[in-house]
Amino acid sequence: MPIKTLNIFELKTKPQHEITGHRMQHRHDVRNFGGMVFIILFAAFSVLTTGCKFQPGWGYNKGYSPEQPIPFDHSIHVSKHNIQCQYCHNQVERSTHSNIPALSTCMNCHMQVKTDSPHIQKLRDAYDKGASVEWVKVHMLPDFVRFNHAAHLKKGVNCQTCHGAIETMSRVTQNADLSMGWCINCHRQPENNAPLNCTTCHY
Amino acid sequence: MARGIGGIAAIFLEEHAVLEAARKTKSEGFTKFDAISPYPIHGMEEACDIKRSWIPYVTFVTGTIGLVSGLLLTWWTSAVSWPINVGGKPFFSLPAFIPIIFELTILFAALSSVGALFYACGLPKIDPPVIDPDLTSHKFAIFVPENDTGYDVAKLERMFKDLGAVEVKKVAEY
Amino acid sequence: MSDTHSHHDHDHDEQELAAKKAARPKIEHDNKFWLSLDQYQQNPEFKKLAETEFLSSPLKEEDDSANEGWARREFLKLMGASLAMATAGCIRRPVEKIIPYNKQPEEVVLGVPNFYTTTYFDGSEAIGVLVKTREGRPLKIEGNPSHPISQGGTTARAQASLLGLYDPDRLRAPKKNLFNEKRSNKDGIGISWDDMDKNISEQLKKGAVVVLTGALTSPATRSVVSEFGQAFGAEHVAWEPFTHEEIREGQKSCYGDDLVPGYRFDRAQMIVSLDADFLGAWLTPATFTKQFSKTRKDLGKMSRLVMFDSSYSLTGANADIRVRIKPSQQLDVAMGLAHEIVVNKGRSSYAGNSNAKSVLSAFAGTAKKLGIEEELFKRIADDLWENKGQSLVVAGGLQTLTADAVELQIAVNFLNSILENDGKTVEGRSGNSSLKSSNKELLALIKNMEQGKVKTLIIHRTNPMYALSSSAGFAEAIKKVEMVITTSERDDEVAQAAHYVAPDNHPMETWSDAEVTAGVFGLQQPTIRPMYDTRSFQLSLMTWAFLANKGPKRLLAYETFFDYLKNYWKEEIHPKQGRGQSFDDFWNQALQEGFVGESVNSSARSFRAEALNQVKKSKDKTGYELVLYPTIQLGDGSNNNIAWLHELPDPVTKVCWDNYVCVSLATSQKLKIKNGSVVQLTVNNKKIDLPVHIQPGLHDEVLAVAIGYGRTHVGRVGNGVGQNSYELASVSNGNLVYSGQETQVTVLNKTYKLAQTQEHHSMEGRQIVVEATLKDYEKKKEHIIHRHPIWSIWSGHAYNGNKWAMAVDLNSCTGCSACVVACQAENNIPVVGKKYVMQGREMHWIRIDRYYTGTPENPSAVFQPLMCQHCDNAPCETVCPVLATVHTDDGLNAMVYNRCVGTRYCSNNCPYKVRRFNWFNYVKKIEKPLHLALNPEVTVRMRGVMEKCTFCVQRIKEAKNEARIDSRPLKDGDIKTACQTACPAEAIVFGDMNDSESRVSKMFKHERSYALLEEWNAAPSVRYLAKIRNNGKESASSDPESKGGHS
Amino acid sequence: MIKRNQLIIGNKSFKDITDDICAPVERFPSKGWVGLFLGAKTLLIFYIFVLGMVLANGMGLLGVNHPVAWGTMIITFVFWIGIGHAGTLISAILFLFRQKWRTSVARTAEAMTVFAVMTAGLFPLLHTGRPWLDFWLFPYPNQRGPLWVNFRSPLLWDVFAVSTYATVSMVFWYIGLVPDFATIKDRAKNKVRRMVYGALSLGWKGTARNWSHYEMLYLLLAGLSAPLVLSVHTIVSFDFSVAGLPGWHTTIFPPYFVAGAIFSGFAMVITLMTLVRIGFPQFKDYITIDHMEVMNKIIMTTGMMVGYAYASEFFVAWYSGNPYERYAFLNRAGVPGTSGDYAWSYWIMVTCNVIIPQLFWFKWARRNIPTMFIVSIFVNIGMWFERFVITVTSLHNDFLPSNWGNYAWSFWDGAVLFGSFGMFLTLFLLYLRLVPAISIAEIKPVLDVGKDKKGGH
Repeated sequence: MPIKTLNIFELKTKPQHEITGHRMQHRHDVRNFGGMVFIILFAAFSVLTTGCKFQPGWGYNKGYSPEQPIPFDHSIHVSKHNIQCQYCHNQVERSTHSNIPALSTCMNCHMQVKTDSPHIQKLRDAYDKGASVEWVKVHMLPDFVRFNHAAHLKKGVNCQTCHGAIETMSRVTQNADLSMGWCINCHRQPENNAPLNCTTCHY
Repeated sequence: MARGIGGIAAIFLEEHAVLEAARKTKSEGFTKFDAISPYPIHGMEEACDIKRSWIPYVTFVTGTIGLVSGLLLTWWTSAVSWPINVGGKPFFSLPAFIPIIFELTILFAALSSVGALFYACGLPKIDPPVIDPDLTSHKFAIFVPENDTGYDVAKLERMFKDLGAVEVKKVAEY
Repeated sequence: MSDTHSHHDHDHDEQELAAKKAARPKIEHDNKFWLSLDQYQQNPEFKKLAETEFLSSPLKEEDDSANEGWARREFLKLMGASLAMATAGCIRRPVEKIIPYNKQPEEVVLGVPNFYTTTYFDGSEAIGVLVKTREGRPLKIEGNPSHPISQGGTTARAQASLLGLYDPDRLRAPKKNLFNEKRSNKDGIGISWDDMDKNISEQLKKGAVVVLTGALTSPATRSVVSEFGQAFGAEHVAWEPFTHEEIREGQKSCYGDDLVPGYRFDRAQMIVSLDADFLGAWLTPATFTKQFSKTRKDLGKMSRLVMFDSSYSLTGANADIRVRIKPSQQLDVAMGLAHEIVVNKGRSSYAGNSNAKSVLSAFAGTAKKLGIEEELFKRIADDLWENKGQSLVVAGGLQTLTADAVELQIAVNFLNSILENDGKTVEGRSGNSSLKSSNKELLALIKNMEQGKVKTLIIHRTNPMYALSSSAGFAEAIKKVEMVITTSERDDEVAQAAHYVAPDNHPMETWSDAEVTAGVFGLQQPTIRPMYDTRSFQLSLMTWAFLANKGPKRLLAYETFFDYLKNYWKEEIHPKQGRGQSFDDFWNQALQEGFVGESVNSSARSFRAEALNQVKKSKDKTGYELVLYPTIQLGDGSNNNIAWLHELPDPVTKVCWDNYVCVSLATSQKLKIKNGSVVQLTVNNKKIDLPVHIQPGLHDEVLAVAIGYGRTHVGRVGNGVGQNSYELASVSNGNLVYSGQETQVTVLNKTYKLAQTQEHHSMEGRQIVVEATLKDYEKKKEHIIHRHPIWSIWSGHAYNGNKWAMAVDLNSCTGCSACVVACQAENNIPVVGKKYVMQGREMHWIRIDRYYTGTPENPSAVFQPLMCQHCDNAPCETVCPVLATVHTDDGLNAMVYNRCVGTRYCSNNCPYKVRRFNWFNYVKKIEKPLHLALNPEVTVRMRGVMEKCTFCVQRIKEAKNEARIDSRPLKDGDIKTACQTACPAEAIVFGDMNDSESRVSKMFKHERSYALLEEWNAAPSVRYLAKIRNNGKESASSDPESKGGHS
Repeated sequence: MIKRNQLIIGNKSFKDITDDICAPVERFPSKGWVGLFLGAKTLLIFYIFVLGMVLANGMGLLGVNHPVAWGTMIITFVFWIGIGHAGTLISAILFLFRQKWRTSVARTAEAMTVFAVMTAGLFPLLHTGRPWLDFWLFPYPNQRGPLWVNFRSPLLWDVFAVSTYATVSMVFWYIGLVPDFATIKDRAKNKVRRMVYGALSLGWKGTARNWSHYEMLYLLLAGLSAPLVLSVHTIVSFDFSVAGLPGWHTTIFPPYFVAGAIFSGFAMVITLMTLVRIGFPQFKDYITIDHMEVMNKIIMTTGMMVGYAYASEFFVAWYSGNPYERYAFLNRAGVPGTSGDYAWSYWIMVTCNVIIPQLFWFKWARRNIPTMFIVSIFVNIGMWFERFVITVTSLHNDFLPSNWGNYAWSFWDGAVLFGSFGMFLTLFLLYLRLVPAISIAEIKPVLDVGKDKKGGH
């Protein structure tokens, strides 16, 4: 079981700067050394708490946007050509996982479309060789968290809620921090009447 | 309290002598003087006319703060922020929270009282001036700062000698 | 940064893979036919997985020990999603690659399991099962509810057979053994299939070929073997430890048909079993349990089971009346009963038959002689007669293989005939004629081998080198055979003596069929591509015939056994069973349902009176008698390398990881021995040292030892566990004798600790298992249970929506332990091994508590499956400091592994002690490819976290989501927990308590239902239904009123 | 206050007192001290190794199992926490009762408290399955929702109680030390010591104003510590009594545990004091036989309280009519018809805690150093076994007989237990060397030296 190290980060990284900062101001002031200690402790605590309250980014991969072997552009496919998400991610309504389309799916169009582009040729070669493309995974939940795509879609949650304005992204970027707090905030809303059980995601 | 004030100090060897001296000094109308001893001397407060310490008020207030914050912490986290059904118990199971509340009360009270002492005695000080190293072991002293009303070295020296001071010395700063 | 990292690691992986590829031999699988697998071959990431996961030898674990922990964890989740791990380095941002299919296989939806019907055959019983697979990986075996015979029942061994598929000790390629001329020493080398086939086909041309197999229940395989026989004039000998030959011979001499009849316990109101452990390990336990439990549900017409027991068998434990005997008394009992009915009471058509009378007269006054309560004996006889036509007398199994085993069968048949049961509860026609293995034929074969009459011996799915007593001389004889070929899937005892090992596929990797009973045929279809370079036994025979170019056309015509099988069904099965369907429909339906046909009805057969004359009164024996019995865990010991089965405690003795000699209390006192003191048994000069287990309720002159242990070449799990007690069997006049042999005991000055999961056997007068006799129950009704007034100062939380609950009918539960293994398989429960079981660290989420009631001389046993009770006022939750175990709004006691810090306070505060703690990082010990058996739907727990039964929450979620996706309401029975599906007795029912119509809420309202430790007001969501014993007595051996279970 | 012998014998002047008490700090350590220290340090290093092994391999190394999921670590935790209590009792409660005799032993008793609590505090942290996640026991805002902690769990009460207790008793102890540090600073010949103790003394001057605040604070801390010390062991007892287990689930635990704690604590004080008297003969004048006798009286009294608790447990078990409860206690005593596997530990407990202390009815025993030393050792052993009995025998045979099993005691259990003494002794010996073992400022007023007849009472 991987230990979620994020909280350790909370403890380690941030407060350091704050503390040193304070020390600079107070070094020569011998009179209220005690006060200094108090201030430092207080600073450390407040940073520790407010830190993770108001900076949910820590240790998460919000904004992660790796380069892909083939620069697949959602904006072109979705916004320009109005291809439904489910055309490629065709199992998302049946499975907990949203599948990355098989090469055959891409080739359905790209047999004819834009065949001259080097990227498409790369794709075609892989397809003919019976090989595949190694996409870099962008949205990654911690282990022991189970997210069911089908269930959420059925409930009427649309892709953008979690993936952001994916239809405008020319390179996929992680939109939310996917932290537990982030999930819970949505599940908490009474209008969603979503379950808040631990077993909803952890089992 | 005052820092870097000069003045005159008389050293005594006996507890009752220094008590005497203190009383006398007070009756002479001095107000800013102070007595130094290796241990708390019974009756010295009246002798120097020191008011009862105000630390207990701090203790009480911070203790109350501790109590309330303990109550709020347990109540808010278990009944408001994220109420969870634990063992079929009520979300706000007060009896179970009492130990937490109690401990926080004590913790707040104790630590802040200590903080108060630090403030009251201006602790910590790095390397404070020392009149006589034996004052923390077996000698006693009365120190009168020079800015005290009716401060007169000769007069005081005479008075302390009469009171049986083994030594009377001028102190550059204390 | 991390990216470059990943690339680096990634390349590294690539190299590894390349290396592995190179190292990997070329495979020709006979799997062209399986569409999806066929497509798997084209899709790269599956190949990749196949190479990384399937072929990594456990011996070179260190290859990727660096990212072991990660690799495996990721694997569970990601392979599920068909994502291949590229790297697992830094925790903060593990860069993972997603490698989609090249062409999407249409029946694969990522993360959604497929179920395939198939058949599991253990040598005696063919069970119709469903195999759950995900992305081509079998994960779980379930009973096939629509199957006409096993009707969804499974056994512990069937459940565990999954692990056999992933057994790291399986042979991965064919093998050749080079012997010195005296065959005393050998040297194994690898060999290619081609070379081996060439040599073998050459050798076969010399003739004098014998094919020695286990019982072949597969018609197609039988036909392959017989056609192969035609090709090379090969003789076919079938043998395995459980031959059931005595039954067939008995049937032959009484009715003239050579088969194992079909027993119909579901039609029997009065059952008398003479050492036939039909609920445990005899013949077809899953089916029998199913049938038997049907007669126990309706207390209005509840059957009565009388067991004359010489070991303490599972059937004995479930008997309403259990009489302890020793093997030499079995015949006396059977004939005694007959005497009682025919002579004393002058009943049945034989009352006037002087011949019968004279034979029976020898058995007058049996009860007195055997020290059985005469009243009781008479009553049993009367009950049999009063229920004639719906009573049933059975005998069989190793326990009855005494010198006069066949006489016993004749006596039993006689009883069934005079009681007019034949054709009703004993069905001659619908028996299983395919269980044809024979001791006699084997012993004859051994003679031939000794005389060098056998040039080539092909051995398949049988292991005389282990399971046959050395006194039969097989080990010597085999050295006289020019060439020995075995198809063992592992380097086992037989493989040690064979020139060629042509490893067979695992049953889950290969096609076959099965004749379940007369007229019912099952199909066995592969659920995974063969993992290694193995080949099915049938294809081997076909290949060798093909190369030698001998034999009938049909044998040579086909490239794969699948083609042969399909054709065979077209020619042989379809005409009989087709019912005018086109063959393709017929075939598809057979695949769909997993079986075709239905069992034929039988009518009464005429009993050949002269058979009775064979029955002679043998002189009474004194002194200790040996009883050899199979356990429900290991059976004949063929699947001895499966850790789940070793860790599974014996339902009666509660001992695991060993076999031992059971002695009665009195005997132990007489010999001054304690549990664990080692004794030496001597049976005609064969000696064997065994630890002692004191077993209440054993006959004082019985020494009972389990077979199936003490293997030397089965694999790292099974090797050297226990002693091989097959050795104690002996040959007498051309047959094998197992039980009833005279035995000397010498107490050795040694002790040996046995791992026992339950060391205290009395209920201490507490109301734990409520037990009442039928009479008692009819009088008192709900008052057999002592109820406690319960009140609480606080109303508790409301459960709107679902409220999951489970009801367990103790009256149906036989303690067969299938649920325990099923749970282990479903929930990735680790095996800890003997050492830690002894320290009380076994991990089973569901355990079966066994308590004795009554006198220690002859106690009766009760079973109680105990899993997490999911209490509404769960004591464990209150004390967890980090909210790692809390209650969900559908009434589950959630256990959140990744929040748990492991204070173990919850376990202390659990009155049922059903929580299990990971004392070490057990999952790290899982050896590839065993990790493929891990269920991706269930989190794998690391060291330091608590775990427990979750009511199979993953199944709840799955069912809920399915319902949601089809936008239909969840209905009762949609959710079945693993233990529930495995249970052949349908004792476990799971469902929604808020739905007043659900089965579970009905059972909750039943007057027999009670909560365990009710007065403690943990308000469990599990309720038990009291056990009822139909022993005709007034008060049960344990009466709730008499035990101070109140407070 | 009843007429008693002088608290400090060999009528000393203030100077003598200062010299005597500061001596160990200023002089070069004696051979005996060095020897003891090396021994303790070795044991400590072994302890660290043992804990490392347990941390690396998992709790499985110890004998904890199913059903006995708590073992040596929890037992020893309660043991040490108990030890701690005497310190606070002496320094706080006896202070409130104006028991002057406390002054000579208070400092060391408090030191014992601090170190015992440190030693104890380690166990609950390390006995978890995943100690690196222990910080989850603190309610701090987080990114999980935020997900808080379960304030209903006695273990969480423990976290608060023990940490508060540790903090407060440490502060209390330190505040007491401040004037003495000043003394040492002023006496210091070499610069380093002057600086170090100067820093420690926080620049204490000892003016009358400071003293008045100081005394007030001391009184307040004493007042706060008194209920605190009672609450701590009460809460520790809740770890057991809040659970539903027969043998755990009983209302008498809080007073019973507190009495036991004081009992064991005083025993440990006696053990240590006898050693201190041997190690530093000059202290014999301050820690007199009279002091020892008083404490022995307390030991006997509390010992009988504990005995009473043992007895009443049986009565309650019988009176409740609860079969589980009854069985649990009969089983402890090993009455025939029960498994009685741990009867031996029960009878060790009774012998050491109830019978042996009865010796102190005799004055000679109360005033004889070797005797009281041996008795105190027995009491220490007995009190460890008391916790063993409570923890293990209650768990090993509980509700369902099918669960019954025994503790799988292993080498590591012993190692952890004895190693913890290494930690404690190392700290204690360092303390004797670096800190005035008797409160200089507190003991002087106790003398009548230099007081005129009016002054003092």
